[in-house]
Amino acid sequence: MDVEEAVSILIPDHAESLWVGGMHMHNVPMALVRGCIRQSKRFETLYAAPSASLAADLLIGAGLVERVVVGYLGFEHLGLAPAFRRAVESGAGNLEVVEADSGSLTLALQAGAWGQPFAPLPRGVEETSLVEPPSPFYRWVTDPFTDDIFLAARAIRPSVALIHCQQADEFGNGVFKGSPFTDRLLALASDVVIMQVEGVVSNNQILKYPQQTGVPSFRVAAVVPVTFGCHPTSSHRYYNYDDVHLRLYLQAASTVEGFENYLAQYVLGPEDQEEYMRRVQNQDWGAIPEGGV
Amino acid sequence: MDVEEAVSILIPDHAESLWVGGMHMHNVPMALVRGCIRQSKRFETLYAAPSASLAADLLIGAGLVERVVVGYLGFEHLGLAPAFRRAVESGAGNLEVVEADSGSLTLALQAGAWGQPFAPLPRGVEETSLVEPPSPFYRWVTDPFTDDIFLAARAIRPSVALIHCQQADEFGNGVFKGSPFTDRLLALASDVVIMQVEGVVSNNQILKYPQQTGVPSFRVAAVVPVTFGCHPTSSHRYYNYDDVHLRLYLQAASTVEGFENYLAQYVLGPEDQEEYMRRVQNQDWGAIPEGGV
Amino acid sequence: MSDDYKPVLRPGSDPLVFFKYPGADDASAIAKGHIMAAAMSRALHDGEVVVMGANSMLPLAAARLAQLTHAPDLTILAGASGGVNTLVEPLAPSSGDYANLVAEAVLQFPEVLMMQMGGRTDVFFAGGLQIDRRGNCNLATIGPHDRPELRGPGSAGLPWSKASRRTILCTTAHTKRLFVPKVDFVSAPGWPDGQGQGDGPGPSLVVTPLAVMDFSPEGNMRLVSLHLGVTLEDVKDNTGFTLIMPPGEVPVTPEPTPAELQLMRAFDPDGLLAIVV
Amino acid sequence: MSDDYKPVLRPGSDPLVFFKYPGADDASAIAKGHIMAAAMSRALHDGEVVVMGANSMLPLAAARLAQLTHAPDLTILAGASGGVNTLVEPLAPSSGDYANLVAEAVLQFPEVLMMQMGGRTDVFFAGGLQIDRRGNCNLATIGPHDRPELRGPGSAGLPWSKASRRTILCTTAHTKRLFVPKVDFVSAPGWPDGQGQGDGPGPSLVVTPLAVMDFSPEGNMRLVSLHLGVTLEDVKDNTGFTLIMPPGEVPVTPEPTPAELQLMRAFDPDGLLAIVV
Repeated sequence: MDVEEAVSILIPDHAESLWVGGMHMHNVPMALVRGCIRQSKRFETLYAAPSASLAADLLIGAGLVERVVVGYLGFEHLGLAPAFRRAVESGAGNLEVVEADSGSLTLALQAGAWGQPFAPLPRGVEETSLVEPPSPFYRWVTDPFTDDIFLAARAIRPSVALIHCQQADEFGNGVFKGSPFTDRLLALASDVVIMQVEGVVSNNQILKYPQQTGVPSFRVAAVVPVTFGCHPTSSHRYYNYDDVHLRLYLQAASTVEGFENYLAQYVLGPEDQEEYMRRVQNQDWGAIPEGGV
Repeated sequence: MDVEEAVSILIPDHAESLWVGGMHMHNVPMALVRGCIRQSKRFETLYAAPSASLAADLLIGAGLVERVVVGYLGFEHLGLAPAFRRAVESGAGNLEVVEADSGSLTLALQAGAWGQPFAPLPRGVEETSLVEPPSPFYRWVTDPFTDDIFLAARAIRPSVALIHCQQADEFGNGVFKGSPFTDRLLALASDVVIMQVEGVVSNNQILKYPQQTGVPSFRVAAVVPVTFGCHPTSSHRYYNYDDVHLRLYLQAASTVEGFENYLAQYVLGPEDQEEYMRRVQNQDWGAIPEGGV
Repeated sequence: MSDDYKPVLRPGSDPLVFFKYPGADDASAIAKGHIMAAAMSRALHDGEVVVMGANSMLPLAAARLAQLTHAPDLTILAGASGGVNTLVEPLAPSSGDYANLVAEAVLQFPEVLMMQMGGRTDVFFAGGLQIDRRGNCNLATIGPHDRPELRGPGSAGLPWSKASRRTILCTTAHTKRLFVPKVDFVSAPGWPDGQGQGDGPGPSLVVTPLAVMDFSPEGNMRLVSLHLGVTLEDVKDNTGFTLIMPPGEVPVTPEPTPAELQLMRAFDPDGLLAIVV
Repeated sequence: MSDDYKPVLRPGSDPLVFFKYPGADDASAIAKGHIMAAAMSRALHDGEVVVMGANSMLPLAAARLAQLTHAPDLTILAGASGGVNTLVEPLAPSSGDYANLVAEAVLQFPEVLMMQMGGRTDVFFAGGLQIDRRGNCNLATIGPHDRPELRGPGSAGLPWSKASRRTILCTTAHTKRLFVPKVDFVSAPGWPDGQGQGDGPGPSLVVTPLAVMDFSPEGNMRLVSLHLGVTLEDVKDNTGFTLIMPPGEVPVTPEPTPAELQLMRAFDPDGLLAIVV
């Protein structure tokens, strides 16, 4: 299945929730994310965890997210998330921010996968500002064995998960050639899983090394092969992140106009990945800023 | 470290709780279990889950277990657990049985690993006899997000875990050549982890394939190399279970005298694994019963 | 130390040696195991996800047969081993056997439970020491729970049966001791009062060495067909409660087709299906 | 498609190109990055388990240096990538870099959190947009939370800092904007009233481009040493609250030994430690 088809068939125009795989600037299925933006898919809730970056920032900047639950949304050593910043600091667009943390969000995802109603949390969040004033993400629960009270997070079963594996067979048995990050759990927990891959391998290859299968096919609704599909983030063992392009994005997106230009040039403009990569490679190097963020 | 040393140094004479790795008649670190029995280590609580077999039955038969929390304790197609049966059906030995299930026990173990106080359970146990009359294992908890009530299990952090990996380096980076069963989680959750292995590989070998490391060394207190150490259970890819010996055990252990004879012959008698294997190989084949259990 | 898989420790050992009986060597015969596997196979639909636990040689054979015939997109989660879509090369008696890892993926066992308890499977296979007319299964204790006459292995994954869309019960015996009016302990819940087949998750099929049964809309066990050579009396004499009868004459359970038999013999070269019952 | 790792997509790209400044090429100089990594390295003990999250190049260098010198049995959990005991070959700027998987094991990220939150680590590394005198860290928002002046990335794994026996705070800047009297939002809790160094889990060390600090028994940040060439005035002028002063003259942070420098340069062939601050 190609990007447009997978996004069109498998993601409703107004989906309940989205969780994008990968972490920081690694293994993020960007071709699928750009496809969602091209098709104006709206998401009631976006989970930005354990560490979201470009995918979340683009979706928020494009106005396709109503509520973001934040564990971490930034660009690590490269800087903060410009569209997210602007949405929150300006208040424009009415983005609802639910302040949370990456540990609780991951536990909530795991609870969702098991069919548990909620996840009691270890001690930790009590001493932070996350519960004062209370975030809707956390509630107190009484341990029925000790009568002590603990914080808890509601279980999460994302209605849509986008993940990246370096390889998969045509059925969706996916292989992480590098880190699995949180994406095996994500695939086990979510209702609809779309898997973007760099290359398709034979089922025989999968059967040879079943212990290396990171995502079993029965959890995967579609396999979407896209070469350099994670660009400008990395695909472990295939290519590193493109810091030049990321830097270009961070600078461009620091203004509304720059963000819209970026969107037109690299997301809405290119009708497919080939055209996207052509534009990336023809990028105006003179326009690349010298300084940091 | 050898079996006697690891058991002697790392396991207190009266330990709080024990969870033995492997599943059914596979990957059970029997040499370590026999070592525990030889040294008369007592365990306040034994977790028999997800599927316990010979290790649990021997420990119970030897009178070293005060309380057993049962998910599954049997021999699959080979039959029921004779020493466990006798202890419960006769009431001799005052074995306390806590009736539970393998799913809740595994969730409880996972909760322990995360530092969660308890694990709320999906719907399921409500309709069973496990909660009527109430088992101390389950309690009702109110979901703070919906006010619905759910059953819950208290988190488990075993004080001692015995596991088997086919290979490990000297530091305890262990590799499962076949199924990991529940043993990666078990190693992450438990206070003291003793790892029995078939063979020791170099740290370089581990560094070559880090994705294949099933148990990271920082969770492992001791690596104990024992050839054929899982006998009579299997070690995936090294040897299958010895159904002849298991059948011998099941028949012998069906009486107190037979169990004591087995213990003397195969557990207390042999001072080490070499002597144990000699006795196994010199086993009187004429004594092997023809029928089933 | 070699990495080669040594299927048995020494020549005298054979995983199923003590199950062996004369009929095992008769390759031409259609055994109960074949009939049962084929019957369960036909109850599985393409695209479904099935999960099984301990002692599941027959369900595993059924699921693999379904994959090889009408349900190529069936997913098999072979519990204990964690093998996903094992090729069953060959069929092995223990659910945790390494043979089950000739597969597309290997789940950690907690992940198998996660998929089952989290409701990501369609069919769960169960059994028990006792099964009653409502489809309740008991794998824990017979007699008073505090001092039972028979201490079974425990409830294992049975309490989560209704997290799957339906449950198929499979037993290698059909006796009054096993099919009782009411189980002494509920490990897997059957149909509660007022519910029955069609009312959401619950037991949907029972396959034994004598017959195939399902449940009425009122939730009582109902005879569907008798295996070849089995009489209605055989079933009645060996069932501890009154089964609901189908209208008209009770049909014979369809025998495996020659193609099905050939497939089963191909993934079961040791003939275990011929001797398991 | 080749499996070879392509470290950069095209020749013009370099993960740290925009950090580069003239000093990066001077291999003989001891840079702030070296001093900071060495200072943190000495605070790690043999046998400990350390865990780190985003933006942890300096902590990773410190931990690897400790392993290569006085703490061979230190365990490094390199968050994001999940690498356990990465050889740091070479040091990379992103915590999720594939370079961190030249390691002894790879944990799924949920397992890294499990070990951290489950209390199986000794040292956690943290930082923030703001750090205050009690060691509270803020990675969420500056200004009113509902309409902040600066929206940061979020609290990430910081709320679980006290699940580790102690926390080391590391920053690549030392300014009044960062070191504030009181954080606007607590992502990682510092010392509550009435507690301080020695009272169980909490922040134990602060390492910045200017100085090393710890906390008093009352839980207030205390100057330990000044890096070479840094004056007390530099620190005071760039700290938004009054630091507790050590008795007598403030010592100079020990510089890395030649052996330590050689080791750092060996696992950091690109000289990132020379340019990170």
